[in-house]
Amino acid sequence: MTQYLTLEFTAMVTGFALMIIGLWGLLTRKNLIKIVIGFAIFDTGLNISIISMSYLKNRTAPIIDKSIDASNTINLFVDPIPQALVLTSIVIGVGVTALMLAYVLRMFREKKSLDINSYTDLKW
Amino acid sequence: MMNMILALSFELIILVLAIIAIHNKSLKIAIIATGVIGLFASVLYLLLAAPDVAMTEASIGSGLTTIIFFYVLNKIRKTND
Amino acid sequence: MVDKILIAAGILMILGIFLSLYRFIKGPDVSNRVISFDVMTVISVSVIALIAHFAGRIIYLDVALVYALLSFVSVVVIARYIERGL
Amino acid sequence: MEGIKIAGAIITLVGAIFIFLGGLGLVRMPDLFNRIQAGTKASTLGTILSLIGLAMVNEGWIWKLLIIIVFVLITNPVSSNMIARAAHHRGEKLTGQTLTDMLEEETDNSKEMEDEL
Repeated sequence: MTQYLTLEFTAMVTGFALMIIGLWGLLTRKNLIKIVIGFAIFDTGLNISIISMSYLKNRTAPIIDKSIDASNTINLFVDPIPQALVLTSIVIGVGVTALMLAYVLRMFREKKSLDINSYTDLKW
Repeated sequence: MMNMILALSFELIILVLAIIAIHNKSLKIAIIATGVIGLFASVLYLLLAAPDVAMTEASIGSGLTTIIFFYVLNKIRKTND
Repeated sequence: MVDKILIAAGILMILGIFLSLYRFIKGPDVSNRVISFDVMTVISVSVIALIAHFAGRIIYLDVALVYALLSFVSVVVIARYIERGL
Repeated sequence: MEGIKIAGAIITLVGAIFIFLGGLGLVRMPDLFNRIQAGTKASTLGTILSLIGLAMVNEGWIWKLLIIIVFVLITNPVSSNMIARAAHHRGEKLTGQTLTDMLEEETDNSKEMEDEL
């Protein structure tokens, strides 16, 4: 029991639970803005689970300043590569969210409705 | 031990707020709950030793996302009137 | 000695965050939830400073600096939205 | 040197007690404006006290913590003032024990309380 009660394991469980909750909102809600909110929650969960892969116990952030022994950084720092990936992923996530909201605004001006059941142009 | 208590509390708060954000009827409450999820996710990144990601999430994920959502809601309300 | 007193302070701050989360869950309308959001951001600044003390890195304080600068912008936008007209 | 550190830790504990009382006031107060008063003011004082205490515990951190204190003092009253003015403009009900309302003549009561957007 106690070997599962670590920082990285609980953070990874939280990340996957957030992804499942976001997917639930993305699939079952009828409102268009609620779908975009579900996508934003899914994005946050994905970033948390990637960051929790890079954490190593009893180590510190990969930034050199006066309190760090600069000749021994390989034994002091966590892995900086997933942090750089997530830093890019957050910015791209905001861009995708803004694009989805722009489409929501155009669709609302076309049909005057936010309900997804009223968009039936491709059915016949 | 202090980091463990803080991390467990913030993970519980994040899950409760995510369920509120999906399950509630009102759109404004869902958007504010998404902003609070970004806030506590940023503190969780800081506990996982990534202060640069925490800074980006604090300014973009918690600030800019809320502003974009409310801008679109304002446009929709003006079109309705 | 110092660390034990600071752990007690951190547990009190966590209890404050849980009380404002209760107001966020129960609050009757949007205004109460915005106040709860504001209080949570203010408490988070001191929690981040406490994390920086336990990690022993001064670079963690920059996150608290970003919070203290940028947390009020979204609250101001929500308040202007409630007042009709962004 | 050790005495200064213990004094700083005790100041941080006092700040944490103020933060806890702010959260308790957010739960217990009967009205929106009383909740703004209790929550925001008490937690701002608690944050400033705990930052001062941490500056006494760790030497060399005082300048960055002073900058954070100045930013909290500038930005936090702005946001709570904006929430209070928007709620009063929207026609929020006061509790029965409030005696004076200085902004009463500016309130437009024709707006509906809760709409869907």
